[in-house]
Amino acid sequence: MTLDPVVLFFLLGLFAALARSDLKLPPALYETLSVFLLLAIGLKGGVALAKTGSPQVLLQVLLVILLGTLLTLLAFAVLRWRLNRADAAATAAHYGSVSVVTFAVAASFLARQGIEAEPQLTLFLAVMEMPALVVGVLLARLGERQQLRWGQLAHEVFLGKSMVLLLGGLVIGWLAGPAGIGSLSPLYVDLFKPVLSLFLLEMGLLTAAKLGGLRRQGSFVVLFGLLVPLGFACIGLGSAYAMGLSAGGALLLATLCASSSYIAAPAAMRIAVPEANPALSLAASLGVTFPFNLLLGIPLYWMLTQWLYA
Amino acid sequence: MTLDPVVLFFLLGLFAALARSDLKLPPALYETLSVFLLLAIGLKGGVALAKTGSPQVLLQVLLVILLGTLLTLLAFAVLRWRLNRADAAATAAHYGSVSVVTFAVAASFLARQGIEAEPQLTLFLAVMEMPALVVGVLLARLGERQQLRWGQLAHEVFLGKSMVLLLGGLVIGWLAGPAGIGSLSPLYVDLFKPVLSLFLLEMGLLTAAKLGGLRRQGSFVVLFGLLVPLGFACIGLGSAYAMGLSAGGALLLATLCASSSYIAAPAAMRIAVPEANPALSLAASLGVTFPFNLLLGIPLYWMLTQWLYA
Amino acid sequence: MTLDPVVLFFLLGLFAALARSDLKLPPALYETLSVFLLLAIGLKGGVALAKTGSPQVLLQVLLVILLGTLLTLLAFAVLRWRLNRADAAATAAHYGSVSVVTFAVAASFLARQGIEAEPQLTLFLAVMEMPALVVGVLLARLGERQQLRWGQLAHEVFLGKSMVLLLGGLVIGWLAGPAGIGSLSPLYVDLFKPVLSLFLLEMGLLTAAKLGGLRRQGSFVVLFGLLVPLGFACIGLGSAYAMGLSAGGALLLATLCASSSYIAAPAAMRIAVPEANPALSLAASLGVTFPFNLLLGIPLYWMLTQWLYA
Amino acid sequence: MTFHAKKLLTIVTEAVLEAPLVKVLQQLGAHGYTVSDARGGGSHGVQGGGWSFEGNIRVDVVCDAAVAEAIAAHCQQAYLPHYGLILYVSDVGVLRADKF
Amino acid sequence: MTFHAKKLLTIVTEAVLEAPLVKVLQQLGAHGYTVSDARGGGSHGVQGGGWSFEGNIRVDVVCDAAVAEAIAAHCQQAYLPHYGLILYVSDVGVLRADKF
Amino acid sequence: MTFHAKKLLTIVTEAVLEAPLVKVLQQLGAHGYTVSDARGGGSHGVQGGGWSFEGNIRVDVVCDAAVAEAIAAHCQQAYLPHYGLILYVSDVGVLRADKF
Ligand SMILES: Nc1ncnc2c1ncn2[C@@H]1O[C@H](COP(=O)(O)O)[C@@H](O)[C@H]1O
Ligand SMILES: Nc1ncnc2c1ncn2[C@@H]1O[C@H](COP(=O)(O)O)[C@@H](O)[C@H]1O
Ligand SMILES: Nc1ncnc2c1ncn2[C@@H]1O[C@H](COP(=O)(O)O)[C@@H](O)[C@H]1O
Ligand code: NA
Ligand code: NA
Ligand code: NA
Repeated sequence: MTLDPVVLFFLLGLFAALARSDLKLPPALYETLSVFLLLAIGLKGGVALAKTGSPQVLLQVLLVILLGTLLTLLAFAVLRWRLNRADAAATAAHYGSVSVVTFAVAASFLARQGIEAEPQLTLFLAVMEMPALVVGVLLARLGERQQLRWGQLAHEVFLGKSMVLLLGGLVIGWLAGPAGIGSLSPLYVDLFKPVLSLFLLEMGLLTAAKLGGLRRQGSFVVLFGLLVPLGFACIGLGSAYAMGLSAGGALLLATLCASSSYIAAPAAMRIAVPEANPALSLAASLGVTFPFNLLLGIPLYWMLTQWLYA
Repeated sequence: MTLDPVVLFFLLGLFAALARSDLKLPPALYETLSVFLLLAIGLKGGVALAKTGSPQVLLQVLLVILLGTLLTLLAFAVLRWRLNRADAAATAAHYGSVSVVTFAVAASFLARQGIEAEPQLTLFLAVMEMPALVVGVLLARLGERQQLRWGQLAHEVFLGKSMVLLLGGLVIGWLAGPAGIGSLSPLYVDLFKPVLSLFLLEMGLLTAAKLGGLRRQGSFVVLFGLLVPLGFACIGLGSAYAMGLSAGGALLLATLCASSSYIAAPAAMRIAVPEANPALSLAASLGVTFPFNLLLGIPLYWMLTQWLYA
Repeated sequence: MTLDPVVLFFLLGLFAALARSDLKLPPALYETLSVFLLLAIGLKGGVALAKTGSPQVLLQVLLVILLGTLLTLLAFAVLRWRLNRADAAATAAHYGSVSVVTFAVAASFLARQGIEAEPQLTLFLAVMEMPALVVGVLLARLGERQQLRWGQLAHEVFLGKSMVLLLGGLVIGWLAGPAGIGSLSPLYVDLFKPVLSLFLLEMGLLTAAKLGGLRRQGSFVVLFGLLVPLGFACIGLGSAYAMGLSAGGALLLATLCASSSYIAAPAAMRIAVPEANPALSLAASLGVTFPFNLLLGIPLYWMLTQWLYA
Repeated sequence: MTFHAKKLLTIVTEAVLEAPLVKVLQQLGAHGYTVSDARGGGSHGVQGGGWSFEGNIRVDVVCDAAVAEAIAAHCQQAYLPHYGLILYVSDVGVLRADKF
Repeated sequence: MTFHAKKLLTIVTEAVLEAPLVKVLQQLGAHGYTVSDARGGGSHGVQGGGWSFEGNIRVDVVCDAAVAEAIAAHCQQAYLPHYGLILYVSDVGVLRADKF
Repeated sequence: MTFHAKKLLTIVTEAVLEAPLVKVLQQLGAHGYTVSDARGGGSHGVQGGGWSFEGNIRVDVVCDAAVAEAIAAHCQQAYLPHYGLILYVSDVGVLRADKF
């Protein structure tokens, strides 16, 4: 199967920045696109939930939160092998959390092949962003006398921008239902994929900027950034299978597990674990794992899914 | 009838800001959206006018300008009861003027029910923005020796951004007609409502910021912000009936009268009546009247309209 | 034939700025729109090339590069009559290069009449931007001892923002083909013309700002800005005819020759030929030639094309 | 390399004042000015800059002491009573004294 | 026109610190502050500002020498070890001494 | 809390010069720099900043007197003849003298 054209936009951005072109997108555009993506994903999930939601979803949500927590601990254990506590904790938080754009690309991958996924995956996306950040901070502070500012942390986690937009979109989509959302679909549905293409152009530019930092971080970080998503995807696949999700839902959950945060986690860790080196986690998450998932990971996880669900 | 989903976006913004989420839209997006809304409303009105405009419209425009002037004087009379001259004059200018977004939500309210309104309502929207500002400044300066800078005031009023975009859109729509505008409709028509949803998200954030200021202003301001739109809506309804407008047109004129400016008026008053407290007028206009109209006012005015036109 | 409505948006912007309205679009919007236009033009050309491209195109590209070089030399010769070397060289670079928006308006002009053009015109647009900049710098430095920073110049020329986006779009369109691009068309195809209308509104504002500078530059600049595009359009027409392009292709090549750069060239010349007066070239290019091409030039070149191809 | 002594006058105030302030600066003898967008807080509360007309601007003017005093006097009389505004002056050395 | 002697404290640091820093400034006795967006480079590498959380901010505070010292001491202890930050103080003259 | 005496060099110039200027600063011995966007007016007319390449930038460098002189000399020779540019120097006190 040929590459999804949205991935070509990512490569264009990557090329432009590596070749030191003066191409730059205005920061306001980046922020606008991410507000749009979050709302659109949320709305879509909400409409679908209104149609097919079942109480069983709540149990699944709890399982997924548990999954995010376990992945963070696992990542931390691996990272402690080579990194100090703060760096390992902050990086683990990135990998326990998720990347919205990677999720969107996987969803577009499914859509191209006409494969459906359960609507609650959007909910999983929303709830998997947060537990990792809490666990990361706990891991960094474990055994320290310094008291944690729990209130602030909880606030950041539950009321972070992406959480509010995703859950807000979900609720609006759920309340308004397919009929109510109809008149909004020229923007939130029809333009979803082309807007994603613009977003990926920007992601290419940003990824390239982090590739430079990779050299300074050494090969452990690169290996970690390549192997951990593979392992996490398998865990995600297994969990999806055990939870009884469809193949499409399994691919999305595997992608969520394999993906790593590059917005919410860096911002939260910079404040909560200042002694961690932000360049290190971001080089791994944005410089290695993000492009890997986009270019190779998603098709690979799909092959694994098909094999498992055959 | 269920809430229009665009109103849900307003509530989401309101919630996010009140819960102190870090959700923020870039200022450039806000400006872009407002340019878009003004142009789109203007174009739609212009195309409609080209089809059905009659010379009688000119007379109606004059009546509407008179109406705006009277409402400003009325608001001033009420406000002088408790406020000093400058504050009363500046606030009256806000309430004699209009809110484009409130108008857009009322138009979307009609569209959901398949009810038509006269195209000249767009023209009314454009011309009702300005007289109130002139009257407000006059009221503030009445009896003062200080000479008015008429030239500057007239310039601001006739060449203000929203005036230029609304009237410019009208003229373009009128010149190009339905055929010419056809190729522009994927943006200005199809995306109108979803873009309005984004705009209302931002308005929710901004409204919440003004709610804080309300406490300092006291209950008079709150009462004023709730009761005056009701009264003004009735005046607007009556005028619409007397002018022979349809029920749809009457709802829009009532909404125009009931709505208050929160962009053009604050900016103009800050320069022309600097001794007025800008926080006061904005708390009333944006913190009380805007959400009231959006959530309760428009459906209420529609009930009144139906009763009057039954 | 009536004016294309997108041109009315240009006139609206012009009017607003000349009347000193406070209408301003955020800079981030301007940058976003130009990224969009470049990508959309590139994608469209790439898809078309994938369908109908022929090896002969490569030869045509070489001819067009030659054409751009010759036009720059010609412009320089004319300008040296009155201007010093640096100013003449910098201005010649503007006129040897091209304007993407003028090209887009000409394409929209053809589309309105249902006339097709060869897909390689997009390629010509991309490759005509650069040679003029190199030639301009050479002309300015001719006979000087100072060594040229070739590396930097080549870098700017080949990796400039508009080059990367146009060629990147071409390659993506070419790789993905009509099927792959289908899901992106709600943005890049359907919204092309309405987005162009917003862009032209901004161009009207910017053009008006340059008209002020015209008075200081004198009548030579105005005459140059009016007559040179006419002459260059004729050269372009002739070349198109000789190259065997269709009438639609001929109009586009004539427009490319007649158009002058107002973004890439000013930025490059400010760095490479700092002793040239940037206000002079920009007043001619943006203040005279751009509006002339938009309002009169394109229809005129089309009349000439029809006469030549009759 | 000699630096000539001049005054640097900095004004932080509401964005709506940009146009009138810039006009006045020139009338009072400033040969140039630099403006940038800012946000901040003070006795008039927080100016978040979320909206174009709600933000602050920062205006810097390099000039003679006399011009600085004239501008300060004008701001004090015309703007301080009604607008959020602060103003401060410091000593700087410039390259070409004739420019300022 | 008399200008009263005050200190101008300028801090350039990472944008993520805006909220905590502004809170601390008020606690340490500053009566106001001005923030603007910036980019830059230093010992922590280049801060390009391409992303909202990657840019720098510049914070200016006009205050008494004692307040300036308190803020500087707090920054040195709380932020300097882990964040990219510079801080400098200069002498300025202000219009109304009571405001600062 | 002792503040060490350094120079603060401020340059306001055209945005196109950002990249070359930043390169030169480092070559001439500056250990860091801060850039922010600005608009303004002077002998070269108004720089409105409506367009990315039309605005101004403001560059601040904290450094030793010698480095400030070297940068000023370079600007005077390389940029002042052809570009809109102003430059001024003032005295500041910094926290850690070794950083600058
Ligand atoms: N002490 C201060 N230091 C720095 N900036 C200040 C100070 N006080 C006020 N400002 C700025 O000046 C604006 C107006 O001040 P104010 O009139 O006190 O509200 C504020 O929004 C701040 O940006
Ligand atoms: N010498 C300097 N002059 C001006 N700004 C500086 C200097 N050094 C650092 N900065 C600014 O302070 C930020 C943090 O500095 P650093 O901790 O050295 O990375 C940088 O990103 C610059 O914006
Ligand atoms: N006296 C001044 N005070 C503050 N900024 C100035 C002054 N003169 C010029 N500038 C700034 O420096 C830029 C270039 O100055 P000029 O070369 O005089 O056009 C202007 O656009 C202003 O931003
Ligand atoms: Na993950
Ligand atoms: Na009203
Ligand atoms: Na040309």
